[in-house]
Amino acid sequence: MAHVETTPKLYGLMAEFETPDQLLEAARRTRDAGYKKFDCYTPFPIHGLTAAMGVKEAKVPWTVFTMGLLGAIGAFSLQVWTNLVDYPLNVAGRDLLSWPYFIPITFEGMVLAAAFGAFFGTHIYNRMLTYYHPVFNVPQFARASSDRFFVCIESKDPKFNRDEAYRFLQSLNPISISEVPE
Amino acid sequence: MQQTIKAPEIKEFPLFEGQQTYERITDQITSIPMERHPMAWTIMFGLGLIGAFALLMALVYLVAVGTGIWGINQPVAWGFAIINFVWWIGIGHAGTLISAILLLLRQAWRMSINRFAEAMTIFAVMCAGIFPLFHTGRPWVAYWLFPIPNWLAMWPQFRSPLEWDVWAVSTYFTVSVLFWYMGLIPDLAKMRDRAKTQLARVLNGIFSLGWRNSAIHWMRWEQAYLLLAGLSTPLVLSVHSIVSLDFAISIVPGWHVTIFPPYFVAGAIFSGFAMVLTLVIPFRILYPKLKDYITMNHIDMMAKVMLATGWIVFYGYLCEMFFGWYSGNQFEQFLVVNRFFGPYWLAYWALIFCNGIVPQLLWSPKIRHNLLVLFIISIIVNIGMWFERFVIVVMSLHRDFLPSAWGMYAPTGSDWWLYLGTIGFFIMMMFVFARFIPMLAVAELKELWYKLYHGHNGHGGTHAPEPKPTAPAPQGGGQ
Amino acid sequence: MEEKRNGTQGAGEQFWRSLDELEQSPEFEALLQQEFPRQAAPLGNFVSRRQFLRLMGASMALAGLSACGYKPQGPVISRPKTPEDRLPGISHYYATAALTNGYGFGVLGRVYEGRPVKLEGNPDHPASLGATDAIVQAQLLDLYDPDRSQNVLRFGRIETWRAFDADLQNALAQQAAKGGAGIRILTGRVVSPSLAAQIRKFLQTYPQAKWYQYEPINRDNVYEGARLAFGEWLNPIYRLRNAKVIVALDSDFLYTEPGAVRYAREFADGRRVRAGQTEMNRLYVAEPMFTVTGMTADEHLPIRSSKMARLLYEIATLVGAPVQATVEGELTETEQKWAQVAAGDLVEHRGQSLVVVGEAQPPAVHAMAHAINAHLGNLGKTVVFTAPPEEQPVLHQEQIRQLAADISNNAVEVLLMLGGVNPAYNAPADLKFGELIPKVPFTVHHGMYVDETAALVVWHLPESHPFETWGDVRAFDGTVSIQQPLIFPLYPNTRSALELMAQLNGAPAESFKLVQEHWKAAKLAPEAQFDAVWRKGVHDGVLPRTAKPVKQVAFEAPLVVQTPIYDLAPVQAGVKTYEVRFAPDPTVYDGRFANNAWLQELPKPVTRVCWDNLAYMSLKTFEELGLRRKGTWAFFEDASYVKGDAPIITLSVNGQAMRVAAYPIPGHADDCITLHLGYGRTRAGEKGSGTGFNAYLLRTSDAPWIRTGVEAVPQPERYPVARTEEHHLIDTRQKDGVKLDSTDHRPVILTGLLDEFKKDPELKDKPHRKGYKWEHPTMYPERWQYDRYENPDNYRNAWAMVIDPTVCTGCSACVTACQAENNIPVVGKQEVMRGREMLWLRVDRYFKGKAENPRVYQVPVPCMHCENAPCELVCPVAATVHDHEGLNAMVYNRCVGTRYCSNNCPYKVRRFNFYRYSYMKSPVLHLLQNPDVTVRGRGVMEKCTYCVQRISKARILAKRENRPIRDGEVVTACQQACPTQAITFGNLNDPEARVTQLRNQPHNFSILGELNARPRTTYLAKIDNPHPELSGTEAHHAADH
Amino acid sequence: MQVFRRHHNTLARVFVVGGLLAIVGLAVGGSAITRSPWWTKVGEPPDQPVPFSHKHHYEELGIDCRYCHWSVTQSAHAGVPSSEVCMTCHSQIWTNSPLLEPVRDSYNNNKPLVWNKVNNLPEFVYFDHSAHVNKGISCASCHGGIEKMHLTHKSQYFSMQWCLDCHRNPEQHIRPKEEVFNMYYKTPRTEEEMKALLERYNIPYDPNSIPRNQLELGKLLVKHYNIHKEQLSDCSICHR
Repeated sequence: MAHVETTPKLYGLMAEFETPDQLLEAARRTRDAGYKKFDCYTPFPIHGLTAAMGVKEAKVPWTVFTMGLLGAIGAFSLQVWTNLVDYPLNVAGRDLLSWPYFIPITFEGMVLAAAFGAFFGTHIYNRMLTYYHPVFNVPQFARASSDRFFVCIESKDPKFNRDEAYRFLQSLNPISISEVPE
Repeated sequence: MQQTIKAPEIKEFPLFEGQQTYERITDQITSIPMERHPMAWTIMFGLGLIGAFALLMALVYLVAVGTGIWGINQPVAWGFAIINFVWWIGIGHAGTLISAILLLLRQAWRMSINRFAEAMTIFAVMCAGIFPLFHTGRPWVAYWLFPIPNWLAMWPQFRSPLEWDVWAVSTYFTVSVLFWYMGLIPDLAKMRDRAKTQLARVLNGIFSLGWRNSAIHWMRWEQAYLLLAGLSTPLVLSVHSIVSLDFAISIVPGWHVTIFPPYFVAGAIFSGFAMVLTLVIPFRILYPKLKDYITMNHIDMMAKVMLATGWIVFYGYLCEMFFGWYSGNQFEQFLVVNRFFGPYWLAYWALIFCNGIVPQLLWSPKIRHNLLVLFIISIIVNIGMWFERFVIVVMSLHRDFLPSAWGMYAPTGSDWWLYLGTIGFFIMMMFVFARFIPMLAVAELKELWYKLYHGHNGHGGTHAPEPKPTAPAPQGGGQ
Repeated sequence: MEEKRNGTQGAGEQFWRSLDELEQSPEFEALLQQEFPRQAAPLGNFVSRRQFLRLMGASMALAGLSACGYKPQGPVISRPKTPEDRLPGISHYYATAALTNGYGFGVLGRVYEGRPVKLEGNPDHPASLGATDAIVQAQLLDLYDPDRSQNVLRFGRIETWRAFDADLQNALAQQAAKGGAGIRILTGRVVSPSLAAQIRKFLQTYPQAKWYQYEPINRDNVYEGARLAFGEWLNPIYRLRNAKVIVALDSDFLYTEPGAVRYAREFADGRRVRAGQTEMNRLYVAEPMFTVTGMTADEHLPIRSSKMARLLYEIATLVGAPVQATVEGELTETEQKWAQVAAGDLVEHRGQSLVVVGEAQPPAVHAMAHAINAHLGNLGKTVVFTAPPEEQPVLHQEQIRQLAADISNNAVEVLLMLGGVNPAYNAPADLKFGELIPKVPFTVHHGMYVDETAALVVWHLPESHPFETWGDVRAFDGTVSIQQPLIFPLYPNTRSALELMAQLNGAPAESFKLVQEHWKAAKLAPEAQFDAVWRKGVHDGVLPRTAKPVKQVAFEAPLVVQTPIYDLAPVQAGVKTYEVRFAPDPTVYDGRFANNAWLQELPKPVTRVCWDNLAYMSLKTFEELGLRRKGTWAFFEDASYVKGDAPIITLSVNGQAMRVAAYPIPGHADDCITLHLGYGRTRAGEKGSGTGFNAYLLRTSDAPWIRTGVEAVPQPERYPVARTEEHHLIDTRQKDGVKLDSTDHRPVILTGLLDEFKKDPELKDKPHRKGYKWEHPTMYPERWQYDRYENPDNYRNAWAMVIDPTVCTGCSACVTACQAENNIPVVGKQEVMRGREMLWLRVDRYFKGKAENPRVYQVPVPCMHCENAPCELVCPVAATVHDHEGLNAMVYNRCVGTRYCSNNCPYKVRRFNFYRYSYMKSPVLHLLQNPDVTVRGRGVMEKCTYCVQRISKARILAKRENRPIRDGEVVTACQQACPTQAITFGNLNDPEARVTQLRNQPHNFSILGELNARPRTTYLAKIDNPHPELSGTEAHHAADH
Repeated sequence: MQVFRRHHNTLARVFVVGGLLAIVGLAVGGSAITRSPWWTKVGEPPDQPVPFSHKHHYEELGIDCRYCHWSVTQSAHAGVPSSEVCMTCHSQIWTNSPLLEPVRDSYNNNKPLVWNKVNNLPEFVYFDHSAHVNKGISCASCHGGIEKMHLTHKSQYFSMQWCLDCHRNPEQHIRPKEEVFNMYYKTPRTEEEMKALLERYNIPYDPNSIPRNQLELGKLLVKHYNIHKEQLSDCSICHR
C-alpha cells in the first residue's frame, strides 16, 4: 500500500473473482443492489457482461456511420468540384461529370473516414490516455489482464457507503476485497 | 492453486494443444518478447537488416540516376516495379482477410494467426508502397497525386486508376495499421502488467494508452473492432480490385479483361496464405511455444484455403484463354498464342506449373500435414504468383497492337537489387515484430478459450475456492 | 515564303552589319577562344552560352534560355546598339545552300538571335522545291559539332596560321622554280565556281602543278556511259513528271543520287491517287538489296548487280533497241518474265517511259539504257542531258589512281588536300593511300575534322562550316546558289577552302568579297544591274540563269558495247564465293557524316538499323553460311536480343579482308552481300569513331562498286545491333526464319491495287475495313464536340493530319526534321538497343508476301492526337489533356512519369526520358536548341505535339491581325521536309482546307480505328500499281485474305 | 501497480492534441510563408548597374513605354532597351552624370550592359507580350504601379494560379487596346464617360445597354476583340 499514507480519498471498493461466471453473477447483483457507478475489469471481453451491468450504448457505431457518410460525400464532392468547377479539362473526351470514374475514390474516402471514426471514437469515449488510474493502486489488480475478474464500486456512486458496500461485496463471496485509494 | 482443464476436443482437430489456463495463455505468449531470443533470431534479423540497407542504397541510386537503370523501355514501360508492387500488395491481403473476413465469418481458428498475419500485411504493404512511388520518373513531385491545394491551381486526374490506387493503397495501409493497433492495445496492457523492467513497463504502458480492462471499454472496443473488420472486408476487396483496374481500365490486350478484379483478389489471397505459411512454419520452429496455439489444424485450414483460391486463379487462366479464343478479336487471339509460344513462354508455363499444378498436391491430407513439403509448396506458389504478374505486365506490353512497336524486356541488376531489398526489409520487420510484440492476440485467444470451455461442458467455475477476505477489517471512526 | 520575304529583304548585307560591329569589339576573339575550347562545360553552365549570345548581339539571353529545362534567375543583357531590322525574339530566314549527294542544295536557315536553329528547303531551288532530305536537315548539327577541328595543327601540335604561312611560302618558293611540278592539289568534287576559279588561278601561277579530285561516290560510270552513247560526258536529268513507266536498274534515284529530292517530288506527283484521279505511274526496280526506291516500287526484282547488264540487254532486245552487247549469264524464269513485262510496258508507253541505271553500274549498262530511251523516243521528254555541273568533270577513280602513282614515283613534294577530303580513309584499298601520304615531304590537310588523313599530314588546317562563310555551289542541274553565313564563325581559326586558296594565291580576302568579285568577273549581270541581281540572287538563294543548258543529243545507232565479264561462277576451287555490292550509306553517306549523331541515330530507311552498317544478305544466303539468329531471352540484361544477335563473318578476296556482322534482309538477292560505305571510321570524332565496319577495306580502284569472288567465313562471336523496329520481324519459330508482314494476321493499314481502287474507291472488302467502325456506342453523351461538328466560325480550329503512304518513300527526312525542330535528344546505340529511342516520329515498315521478294509498306506514325485519347484517361496528374483545338497536349512540367500513358497508347508513339537525355556536355550544342520548344528533363514523357509551337506562332499572329489562321499557314516540321508532300496538316473546320478534302477521300482510313480513339491523324490507303501479269494480283490477295 | 503519475494524464493529452495542432500549423504557416513577399521578392528592387527610375521617365517625363520597349507590340519579348536608346537623350542631358557612366561606357566601348532580372517567369511558360498588349491587356495588369517605382521591382508573383485568374475571366482586366500603355487609365464610372470611351475607340455597343462597370465593359471588349475565353485556360496556350 505505498500510496495510502494519510487517509487517502477513497476511489471505491474492489472485489476480486476467479471465474467469468462469478463475475457475471456479481455484476448482476451489484446492479440489482442499485449501484450505478461501478465497473468490471476482465482479461478479455465477456459476452453479456455489460448487459448484466445494465450498460447499453451504441455511440461507436453511430460515430462510424456518420464519419463514413461524411467521408463519402467529401470524396465525391471533391472530385465533382475539381472537375466541373475549379478546372474543367477535356480528359480523353470524357464527360466532365463522369461519375462512374469517381466511385472508387468515393468508396475509399468513406472507408478511411469511417475507420478513423471507429478508432478515435472508441478511444475518446473511453477517455483513453488516462495513464494514472486509481484502480492500478490495488496490487492484485495486475492480474486483471491475466486471469482475475474484478468488480469495483466507486465512491462517486450516490448510494455509496464504505461499510455497506464492503458488506455487500462480501456477500458476493469474492477471493478478496480491497480499498481503491484515489 | 491453478485450476487446469484439458483442452476440449472440438470435432477431430484441436485449436489448442497442451494444458491451458488463462494464466498460461497470457504467460506463454507475452513472455516471448521478454525472454532472450534464439540465435536464429539474430541471424535472420541481421540478414533482413542487410537487405533493408541494400534497399536504401538502391533507392538512393535510383533517384540520383533515373529509372533508366531498370530494364524498362518502349513499349514495356512497366517492369519489375509494377510486378513487385502487385505481388507485395497481394501478399498483404491475406492478413486483412484472416483478421477481418474470417472474423465476420466467425471462424474460430483465425484467432491464433490474425495478429501475425496483420503484421505481415502492414509490412508487405510498406514494401508494395515503395514501388509505385519510386517507379515514377520524378518521385520528388509524386505528391502531386494527392489533392493538395497549390499555386498551380492543378488537381489530380481522378479518372486515372493510378489515382484510385493512391487512395486505395494509402487507405488500406492506414486502416490496417489502425485495425492492428486496435487489437494490440489490450495485449500491450498485459505486457505492461507483466513487464519485469521499468522500461518495458513504461513503454508498454504508453502504447497501451492506459488500458485497464474495463468492461465498458471492452464493449466499445469490441464494437469498434467488429466495425473495423466490417470496413476492412470491402476495403481489402476494393484494393486489389483497383489494383487490377490499373490494368483492366486500359485498352492493352491482356490487360483489358473484365474478370480481373475477382481474379486478382483470389490470387492475392492465394499468395497471401502461401506467405503466411512460409512465415508461420519456421516461426513455429523458432518459437516452440507457438505450437500450442498455431496447431496443425490451423496449418491444415490454410492449406485448404490455398487449394481453393488456387483453383479460382487457375479458373481465371482458363477464362483468359477462352476469352482470347471466343472474342474473335485478332489481338486477343494473338495474345494467347504469344503467351503459349512467344519469347516469354517460359514465364507463362512456369506460372501454370507453380499455380496450377503444384497446389493440387494439397488435396492429400498427408501433404497438408507435412510441414516441409507444405513450406516448399508455399514458396513455389509465391514464385508462381510473381510470374503471374510478370506475364500480365510484361507479356501484354511487349507485343500489343502495332507490330512495328513491339519490343522485348529484360530486367537489369538494379531491378533485382531493389526487389531483393524489399524482401530483406520485410524479413527485418517481421523479426522486429516478433521481438517486441506479442505475436498472437492474447485477449482474443482467451475469449476463444473461454467460449470453447463453456461450449463444452456447460457452466463451470464450480471449482472456485472459499473467499478469503484480505481487505482490512471495517474500522470504527477515523484512524 | 512570306516569312522569308519579310525576314530577309537584302538579308545579306544587313547580316554583315551586325557582324561588323562584333568584329570591331576587341575582346571578341579572345572570348571565343576561351569560350569554345573542347573541354566539356558542366551541365547547366550557361554562362558561356550567355556570353556567346551577347556576342551574337542577343538582347534577351532568356529567350534562348527559355528553351532549357529551367531558367536561372539571371541577368538580362542589353545590347549596346540596336540592329535596325531585327526584333528580339523574332527569328528570320536566310537563304543559303548545303551540299547533299555531292551537289548544291538550296536551304533557308532559320536564324534566331544570331544562331541558326533549323533548316528548311528553299522552294525556289530546283533541287529542293521546299523539301529536304534527312542529311540536309542534319547538317545543322555538324555546324555545332563540338568535335570540329578548331586549330591549326603541325604534327598534331597547335600552331598559328602565321607559322603555317611561313612554312607554306618557302615550300611554294621552292616549287616556283620548277613551275610547281611537285605540287598536287587534292579536292573533293568541286561544284563551287569561285573556288574552281581560285584553283585555276593557282594553276596558272604554277603551270606544272596538278589538281586532282576524288569522291568515293562519283558519277564516273554515268559520264562514261553517256560518252559511249553520245560521244561526250553528259549529265542525265530526269523529267519524271512525264514518265508513266519507270524502269530503274540498281538505281536509288529517289534517295542517294543527285537531285533525289526533286525527283521524289516529281515521281510522287505522278501517283497521287484520289477519287476521280486514278492516273498513276508504274515503277519497276531491279536491285540486289532494297533501297528507298526499291521499297517504293510497284514491281521489285531482287537480282545481283552483276547480272544487271544481262537483264537490261534482255529488255533492250525485247524492246528492239539497236544494241549489240556481249553479255554472259542466263536469266532465271522470274527475271525473264520480269524483263518481258517491263519491256512490254516500256513499249506501250513510248515517249512516256524511262529507263534509269544506277551509278554503280558499268558504263556499258548506262549506254544501253540511253539506247533504249532513245529508241523509245524518251530523250528530251523523260530525260534530258546537260553538261556535267562540276566545274571540272573528271573520272575520280582515275584521278586518285594517278595521284597515288605520282606519289609513289616521288613526283609529289607538296600535297594540298582541301575541303575535307579524307583519302586515307576512303581511297581505294589497293592504293594503300595511308602509306603514301607520309612519303610526301610537305602535306597539308584542310578539313572540319582531325580525321584519318589529318593524322598523317604535316599541317592540318581547320575548315569553316559552309554556314559560317560565303561561298557558292552548283546544284545537280548546275543552278548556282550563293551560300551566305547563318552565324558568325564559331571558331576564329577556321577558314573555308575558298579563303585558303585565295591565301595560296597570295590575295587573302574575306570570303564575301571573293565570292562577289568572282561573280562580278563572271558577268553574272551587266555592271549596272549587278547589285540588284546579286541582292535578289542572295535573297532567293538561286542565281538566275545559271542552270546548265539542256543539250540536244543524238544517239547514233547501233550501240555496240562490251559489258565487263564478272566472275559469276559462285564456286571457286570448291569454296563458295559471293558478290559484294558497295553502296553509299543511307545516312552517313560516304562517311563524312559519321560524327553526326542525328544521322547515326536515324533508323536507316530500309533496315531500321542505327549506328551501324552490316553485311546485308538474303535469308537463303544467311542460312547457307550456317548463320542463325538467337531469339531467346533471359532474366538479366545480357539477353541475346540486347547483346545483339548478328553473327560476325569475315569477307576476304585476294589480299583484302574485313570483319563485319551479317544480317538477313527480306527481298535481298541471293549469293550477294550489300556493304554500306562510311563506317568503321577511326578518327571521325567522339560519336562516329568505332561505329560499324569499314567497307572501304574491300573496295579497290578497279572494282569500286561490285566485287565478286568474295569469300565469307562465319566467326564465333556475335555483334550487338541497334534496331528500332525489327525485334519481332525475324522469329526463330518460323520455318522460313522470317515472319513477314505483320499485316497478315492484323490488317494494320488499308492497302489496295490501283484496279481495285478504280472499282471501289473505299476498298470496302479489304480486311482492314472489316469490323472497322468510326462511331461506337458510348455511355456518355458526346460532350466534347471539338467545334468540328458544329461551330460555324472558323476562328476555332480543329487540327488534323492526313498522310498518304502511296507517295511516301520512307526516306525519313520527316524524322530528322522533327528531331531538329523539337529538340529531340540523341540517346546512343546502347539505349536504342534497349528500345529507348526518342524520335517522336517513326516510319513503320511492313513486309507482305514471300521473304524472297516481299512488298513493302511505309507508314509514318506521329502522335495520332486521338479525340478519345487513351493516354489522357490514365494520367493521374492531368499532364496530358486535350485543348479546344483538339490537340492532345503534353505538359512536360506537370508530368510525374508514371509512363501509364505510354502503355495505354495503342500506337506507342510516346517517348520517355529514362535518363537526362537532353544533357549536352558541350555548351555549344545548346545554341542548336529551338527556343520555342521546351527541352525535356529526366523522368518526363514526351511525344509529337503537331508542332504546337508553330501553331501558337501562327495563332498569335492571326489574333494580332484579328483574322482566322489561313490554310497552309501552319506547316509542321515533318510536312515541310517531306520531299513527296505525303503529309498534309490543317484545320478540319475549314471545308476548303486541303486536309479536310483529303480526309473526305473515300480511301481515307485511320489505323486501329476500331478502338474508337478517333485519331486526328488519318491515312489514305496505300495504292500499288503492279503490272497485272507480275506480282500484280496474287501477292496481294495471298496476304490479304 | 501504478506505472505513471497523475499529471501524466494531462501531459499525454496535451502532447497528442499539441501534435495534431502542430501538423496543421506547419501546413498553414508553410504556405503563408511561400506566399509572403519575403519569399516571392515582390516589392524588393534588385540592385542594378544604373538606378533607372520608371517613375521619373514615365510619370515625370511622360515618355511612352514603347519608346524603350519598342518590340513589345510585335514580339514575345518587350526587350531591354539598348544603350543606344538611352543615349539618344543622355547624349544631350546629364551628359556627365556619374550615375550614367555605365551607359556611356557601354555605348562608347560597345560593351553590353548587364542588368539584373526583375520578373522571372516560371519554367516552361511561353509568354508573348504582343499577344497581350494587342488584345487590350495593359502593362499595368502585370507590372502594375510601375509608373510609381523609383527602383523597379516585381509587382506580382507570376504563379500559374495568378495567370489563370485572368485567363479564366479576362473581363476583369481587359481595356480598349489604345489604353494599354496608359498607366492612369480608370474604368469609366458614369454612363457618359463609358459612352465617350466606346465612341472614342469606336467600339460597337448597344446604346440601350451601355456597360456600367468593368465586368460589362470587359464582356463587350472580349467579344469585340474575338478573344476565345474558354480556350485561354488550355495547357497548350502557355506550355509547349
